[in-house]
Amino acid sequence: MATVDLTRVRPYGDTFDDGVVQLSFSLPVPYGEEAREAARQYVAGLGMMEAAVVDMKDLGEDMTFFVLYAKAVHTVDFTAIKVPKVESPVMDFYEINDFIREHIGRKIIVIGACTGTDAHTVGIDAIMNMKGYAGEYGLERYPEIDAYNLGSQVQNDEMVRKAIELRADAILVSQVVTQKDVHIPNLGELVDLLEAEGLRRRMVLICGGPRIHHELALELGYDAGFGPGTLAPEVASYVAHEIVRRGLA
Amino acid sequence: MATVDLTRVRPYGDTFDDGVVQLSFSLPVPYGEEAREAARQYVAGLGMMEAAVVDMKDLGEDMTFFVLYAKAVHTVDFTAIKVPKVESPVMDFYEINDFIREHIGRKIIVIGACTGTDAHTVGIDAIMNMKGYAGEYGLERYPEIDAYNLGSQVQNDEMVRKAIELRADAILVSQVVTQKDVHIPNLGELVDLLEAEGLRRRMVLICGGPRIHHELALELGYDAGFGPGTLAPEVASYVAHEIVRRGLA
Amino acid sequence: MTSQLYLDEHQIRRARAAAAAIADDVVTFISDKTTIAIERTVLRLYGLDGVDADYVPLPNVVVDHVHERGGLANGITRPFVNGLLQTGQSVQGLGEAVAAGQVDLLTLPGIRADGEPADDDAEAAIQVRARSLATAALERMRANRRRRDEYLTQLGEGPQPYVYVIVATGNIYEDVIQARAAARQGADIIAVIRSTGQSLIDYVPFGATTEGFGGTYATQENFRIMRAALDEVGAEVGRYIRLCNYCSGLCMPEIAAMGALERLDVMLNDALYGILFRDINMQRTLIDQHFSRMINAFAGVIINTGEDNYLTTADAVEAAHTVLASQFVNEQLALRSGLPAGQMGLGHAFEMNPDLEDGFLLEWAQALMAREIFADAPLKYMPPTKHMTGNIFRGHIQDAMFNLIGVATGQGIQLLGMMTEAIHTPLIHDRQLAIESARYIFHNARHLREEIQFAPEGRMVRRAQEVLGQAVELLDQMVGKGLFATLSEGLFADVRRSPTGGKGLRGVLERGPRYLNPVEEALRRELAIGGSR
Amino acid sequence: MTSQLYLDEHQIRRARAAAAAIADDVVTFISDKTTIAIERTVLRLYGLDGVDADYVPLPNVVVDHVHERGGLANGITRPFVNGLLQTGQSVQGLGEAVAAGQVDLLTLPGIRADGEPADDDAEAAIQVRARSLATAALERMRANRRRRDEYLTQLGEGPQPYVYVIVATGNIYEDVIQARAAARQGADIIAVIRSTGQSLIDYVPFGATTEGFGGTYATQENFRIMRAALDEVGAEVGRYIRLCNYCSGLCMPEIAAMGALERLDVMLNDALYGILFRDINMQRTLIDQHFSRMINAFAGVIINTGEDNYLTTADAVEAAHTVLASQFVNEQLALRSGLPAGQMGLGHAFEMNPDLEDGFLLEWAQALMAREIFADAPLKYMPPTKHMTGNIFRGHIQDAMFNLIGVATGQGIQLLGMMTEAIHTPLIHDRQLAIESARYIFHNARHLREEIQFAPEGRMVRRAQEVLGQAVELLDQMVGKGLFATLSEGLFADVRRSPTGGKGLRGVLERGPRYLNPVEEALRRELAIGGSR
Ligand code: B12
Ligand code: B12
Ligand SMILES: Cc1ncc(COP(=O)(O)O)c(C=O)c1O
Ligand SMILES: Cc1ncc(COP(=O)(O)O)c(C=O)c1O
Repeated sequence: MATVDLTRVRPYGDTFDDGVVQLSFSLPVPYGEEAREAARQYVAGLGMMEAAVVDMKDLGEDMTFFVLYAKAVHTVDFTAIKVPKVESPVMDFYEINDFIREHIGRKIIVIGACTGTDAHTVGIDAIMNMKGYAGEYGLERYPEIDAYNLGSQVQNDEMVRKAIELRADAILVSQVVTQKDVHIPNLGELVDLLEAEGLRRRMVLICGGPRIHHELALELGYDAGFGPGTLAPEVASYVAHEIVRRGLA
Repeated sequence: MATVDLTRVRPYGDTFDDGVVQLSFSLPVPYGEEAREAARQYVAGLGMMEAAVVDMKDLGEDMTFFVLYAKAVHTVDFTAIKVPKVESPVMDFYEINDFIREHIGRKIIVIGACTGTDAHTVGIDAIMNMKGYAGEYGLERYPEIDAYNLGSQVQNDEMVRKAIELRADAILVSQVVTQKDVHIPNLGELVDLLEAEGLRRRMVLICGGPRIHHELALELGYDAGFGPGTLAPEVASYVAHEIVRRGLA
Repeated sequence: MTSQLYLDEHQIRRARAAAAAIADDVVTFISDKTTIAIERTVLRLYGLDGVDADYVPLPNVVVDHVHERGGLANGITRPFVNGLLQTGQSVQGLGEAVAAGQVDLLTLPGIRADGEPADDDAEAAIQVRARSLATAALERMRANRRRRDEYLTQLGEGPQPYVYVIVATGNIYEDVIQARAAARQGADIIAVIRSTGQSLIDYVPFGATTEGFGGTYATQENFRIMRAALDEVGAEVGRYIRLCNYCSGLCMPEIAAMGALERLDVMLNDALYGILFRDINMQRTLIDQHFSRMINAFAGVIINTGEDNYLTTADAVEAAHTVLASQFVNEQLALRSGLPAGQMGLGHAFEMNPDLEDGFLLEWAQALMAREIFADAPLKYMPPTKHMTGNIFRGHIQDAMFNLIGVATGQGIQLLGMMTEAIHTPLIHDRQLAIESARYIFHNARHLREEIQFAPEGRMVRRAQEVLGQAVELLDQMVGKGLFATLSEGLFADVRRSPTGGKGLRGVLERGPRYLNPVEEALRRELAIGGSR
Repeated sequence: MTSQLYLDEHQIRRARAAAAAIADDVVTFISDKTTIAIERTVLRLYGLDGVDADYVPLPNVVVDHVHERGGLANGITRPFVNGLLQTGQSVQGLGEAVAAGQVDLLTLPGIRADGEPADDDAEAAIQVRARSLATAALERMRANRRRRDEYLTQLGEGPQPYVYVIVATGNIYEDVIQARAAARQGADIIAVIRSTGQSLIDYVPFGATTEGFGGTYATQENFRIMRAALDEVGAEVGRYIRLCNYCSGLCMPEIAAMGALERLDVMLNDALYGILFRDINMQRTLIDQHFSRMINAFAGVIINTGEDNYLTTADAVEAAHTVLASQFVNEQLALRSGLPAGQMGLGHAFEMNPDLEDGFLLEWAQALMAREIFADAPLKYMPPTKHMTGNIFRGHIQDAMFNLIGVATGQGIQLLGMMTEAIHTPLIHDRQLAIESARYIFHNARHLREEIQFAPEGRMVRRAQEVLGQAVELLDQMVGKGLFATLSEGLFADVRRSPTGGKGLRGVLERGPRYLNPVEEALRRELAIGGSR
């Protein structure tokens, strides 16, 4: 049996390199044999072989839903993959507070909110609240952090105002609603406002949410991005290290 | 709102032409952020945009399973699709018997089996048994058809022997096990044997099964192929018409 | 039917009594107040619609015109109807004239600048005209109600639990495609979710809209478009398809009125939701709610309350009793708006952590408990959302377990879960798969409820009794504090709100001594509920 | 525990009595017969393995060598052991010598050409050596059994229902990857499905194999490879992982022996399956089964019977009682092979049409009925297969409903359904999703069984009673006819088979007057079952 060649990786079903992929989608065509063939051809057109429609449903309104299996021949070079990651080492609650005392010598000030029209506070609360999340205290519990959770539906100009008022070292922005990419302009606007105020470089700017990842955050002009399952210590560690690294203290 | 252009059809999720496709597959790479990126790149490599891994699971053994959504930009021309179909009109039980009496003038002889090492009789029984399937009698019930169901695991040479012995007008072959394409050589062999005996052109040769379709049957040298959900009248109508059309009576 | 959970009737009565006391307090508080939204609603019911050159809706223009100068305390009716009498214009014409700056309602003869009548004769004429407008408004609503009843007799409807799905493309025309497809697939109720920001804006957008996020704007035109589409497809599939939209937010009564005018059948209507999850001011929205529910009641609309949402921020095991307590309060508040039990779609949800041992038993016990306590209400049962993940395959099963409990406990309205809950608003086939699954399970386990009994000392019975006990305790506490203090202390959904915080307080007014609102009066008469001050 | 379904104890006793009579008839029929497979098995247990130059397994070569010339009626033991004594070769050496044509077992001194002993002295020596070979064989099996017990004490095992999944890639090395992954994901039992044709071939393939269709060949080397892989992963995950393979077919006892030698834990073992679904001759396979089950019994292997398959050709509502009747017969046949209830994985299945109203209730009733009637058996509960379609999403839910009934009725072995059942043998992630789903449901509804009681006059109770009643009737009929006639009449699985039809009859022999089989004798002694003629 072949062992895997990581420079040429392909999906695996039950035999190395079989390329098996499951797909499902709808096409705006009426149900029938022609629809089946259209779906098959569509998947073939995406470079997959032996596309088979295993299920098909009339959705009404001249739409048809398909489930397919096919075999993809394309490969990806796993050895060439580099993923940008938040690099600072993750410390625990006690280490973080010690680190701040030792390297910064004063409390750090963090403000956070769920911004724009987004009202999903559970994520930002998980990071900030006293009570914490999944067994990890939130930032409010850290003696060396002054954490202000501004809640939800906070407009970007209000965020900037609060950052100035509270002399924030770091801003945490949560974005959960991402339909039609509504979060992209909203996240971008905050960067623009901070730059306009000349504040951007004096702060650690972080975003997070279920569809956020570090790479996207960097593209949008943030210092870091955190996705699903983030816990407070990851964020606090990063903020503390970044403040020191950039000499913001 | 755009109305659909059937020459350029693309998947539909909730907005015309959004191209939304759901995929799932495993890659033989260890679980982690690099795996996620590999899956993302893989799907991008298939010509899809905004590929997002929405779930990922460590399968153990350095394998990772992914669920993704992405947006395909490729289109298919629905107006150009032609699907070969069994063209004879489908008659009902009574019409078929009348048709045979009138146009053939003698009983027609049909043999059927599930061949090779395949033991799945339910499909061929559905077509042939007295009792029938989904409310339709099987061929054994037709007064103008002499139907012989040879059962399962029948070898191809045995099929040919029986066809000669019973002077069959039509042979029905069922194939259900298709793993590693085991059905393809088995179906092909029967055609070869019949041709070697000079019988191929004197018979209506039909195959069927859950992964059989008419086009595949034609490719393999059969006269017709029937897929999932076939009912006896479709098959009987086709056989009767074909016998008349080819002057086999 | 006797309780399958051996619930104590006495406890249930005690809970209802406590909730009644809490609701009475609220009603006392709101009875001498009105809001700009209520006044706009009155104008809408008189027939005012449309927007001005800046796209501000005319009801807002007219109410603001009077309110800015302190003339609103006695209601919009007197200045506006006086305007009609004085100018001879139509309702719409007068609104447009005000918007164009051609008419100043507070300087016309017949009225004083503070909105009080100029004299008895003027007042008499105003009252007559106002009452006839109110009567006409009620007649339009009544006609829709009659129309619905006709459809229901003609076409019939699906069995309960009703299959309820949402559409949320942001574009009303896409929504129509999705909704029609869903109806063909077996949906009984289509809810058009609103765009993320809408409940915080203090007006109702106008016209057909195609640009929402996470939902589509609730506008009267959008209501009309969807209603027509569903009537059409309903006739085709031979089943009346109910339409649902959302009242909660700063425009509660206005949207209730639009719903009554466009024959919506179900409306999310819950001040508590707005307070807790949208940070809307509690005074404002409780006042708005009272009036909006009267409209819903009269229009024959089933309301849906939002207790299910509590379990998205609080834990479903620990906070189950807060859901129940809130349902008791919502029930009493609804009764005080004239809403009968048959229109009370009280909300609850299947939101336990799927990793919990015996979680399924607890969910079952809680759902059945709600069913037994609110025996006549078409309970709205919400699917797992919080513990849905990107794992669509497991998610589809969580939804299936929810559907099984739905049918096994005889829920009224089953809001179907989508396997893609954690990813995006539903795609056309997400809904298809959800409906298919629900239908399979409802049919395949149709009479399960009749077959099953529970061990009298078992985990499930104990769970239901415990939740009821805790709810009684909480309600008893609340009687002392009142609802406002309860909300201030974060007892619901782990969220704290203050009586003067949040959005919209500015829109609250003490009613003046000559407050006039013939729509409200007519509704109170029709619904046989006591008058306000 | 008293019956939750109010089943009538008297009816159950009556069914057992009828099944006992049927089984006694079968045992009488088979007790004076042997088969070529049994004789090959004996050679394997003496230690013969390997293949000849044409890849024919040596047990076949040696048995055929004797059989071709009519020397097998008294068993292979005497000629073979005599050969050992005469040539001084090892077991393997002698087999190879026979294959190479260097030794003719029937012309050696000490034996007659018909396989009877040449004289009493020769016979005495043969008996001594044969018995010592048999003792050694049993000792190997016993050692494996001990090993398993040690593992179970050391590592422990998952709770019931055991999570049972199949691997079926056709390639043993791919199977290993899939199996190890499954164990990590939570599987308790791994079954390696056989290649489509295997059960019809009258020998067991040899060596590691990589070319199967719909499954992987059952070979001793493949058993060994998989056993080692599972022991390794079991130690890593801290849970003993059971290995399962298939006996049914023309090599029943041989594969049972291989399983005993390689420490398999579970084996599909059911002559009825072979008869009905593989068209194997009933005489042949019932004789083979009797011996193979003795081996399974001694090896501590849980057998699985195949009644679930009946519902793939017959209807699950109409034919439910045939499953139960067959289970009763299989139980009695198993007892007569010395197999205790704790090793009887009687099969049944969740195969109702998902479109059936209340089908879920009927499935539940039937599964609980089986559980109550065979209270000590680790019942093997099979998932929906027949009504699975290409709709993987709905299929995943059908499997979930099955899992719920599995835990709610305390099944012993839950063969997990795959959402891709109608499409392909399981892919690595199909299994992951199935296991994840089963674990979710088992855990989330762990104690449901203790919470639930059924309406004494309800649909479910009535259904169970009806099925039991019909099974009793069928068994009563069968007592008169006997099992062979029952099978001829198509009463099981809608399939008719004749006693002289099907594959393998040629391999059946009447035992000669001096039939010798010390392995069988030793097993009968150990298992404390009565001797054959
Ligand atoms: C709970 C919930 C609600 C609650 C919110 C209550 C509250 N106070 O938060 C209520 C019921 C009010 C609600 C309402 C709506 N919701 Co909602 N809701 C959800 C739900 C079920 C769970 C979200 C959640 O709490 N997750 C748990 C938390 C812990 O996870 P998280 O947010 O990912 O946070 C973690 C990380 O991402 C990260 N993180 C998050 N933020 C940040 C920030 C920083 C700085 C850092 C470092 C890390 C970080 O750390 C957290 C902990 O690990 C999701 C579906 C789902 N299952 O995901 C839908 C969902 C998010 N909602 C959705 C929608 C559309 C709405 C509405 C807009 C619908 C409507 N039109 O009415 C409304 C309006 C709300 C609004 N304007 O935003 C959609 C969004 C679709 C999309 N992709 O755009 C979802 C996906 C549901 C769906 N499929 O339609 N919702
Ligand atoms: C029932 C069943 C069995 C029964 C068969 C009983 C019997 N006497 O038929 C039993 C339990 C014995 C069995 C055994 C095995 N099975 Co099986 N079985 C199935 C199952 C569950 C249903 C098949 C079925 O009966 N469908 C119902 C009939 C009515 O549908 P149909 O066959 O498609 O027939 C219709 C049409 O296709 C058409 N048609 C069919 N034939 C013909 C012929 C003609 C001429 C025409 C015109 C039309 C026609 O008309 C029919 C009516 O509409 C499928 C899974 C599934 N849900 O599909 C697995 C399945 C087919 N089995 C499978 C396998 C691998 C096996 C085994 C080989 C496993 C093993 N190694 O032990 C064994 C061995 C059997 C063998 N050698 O063939 C695989 C095949 C995988 C693949 N794609 O290759 C499947 C898909 C399961 C799986 N996912 O692993 N099986
Ligand atoms: C009672 C109630 N009202 C309104 C909404 C939606 O409100 P919005 O449009 O403010 O997001 C919900 C959401 O689930 C609700 O439960
Ligand atoms: C009892 C029994 N034996 C054997 C098998 C498989 O047999 P084969 O390898 O002949 O396909 C099955 C299939 O499910 C079975 O139930």
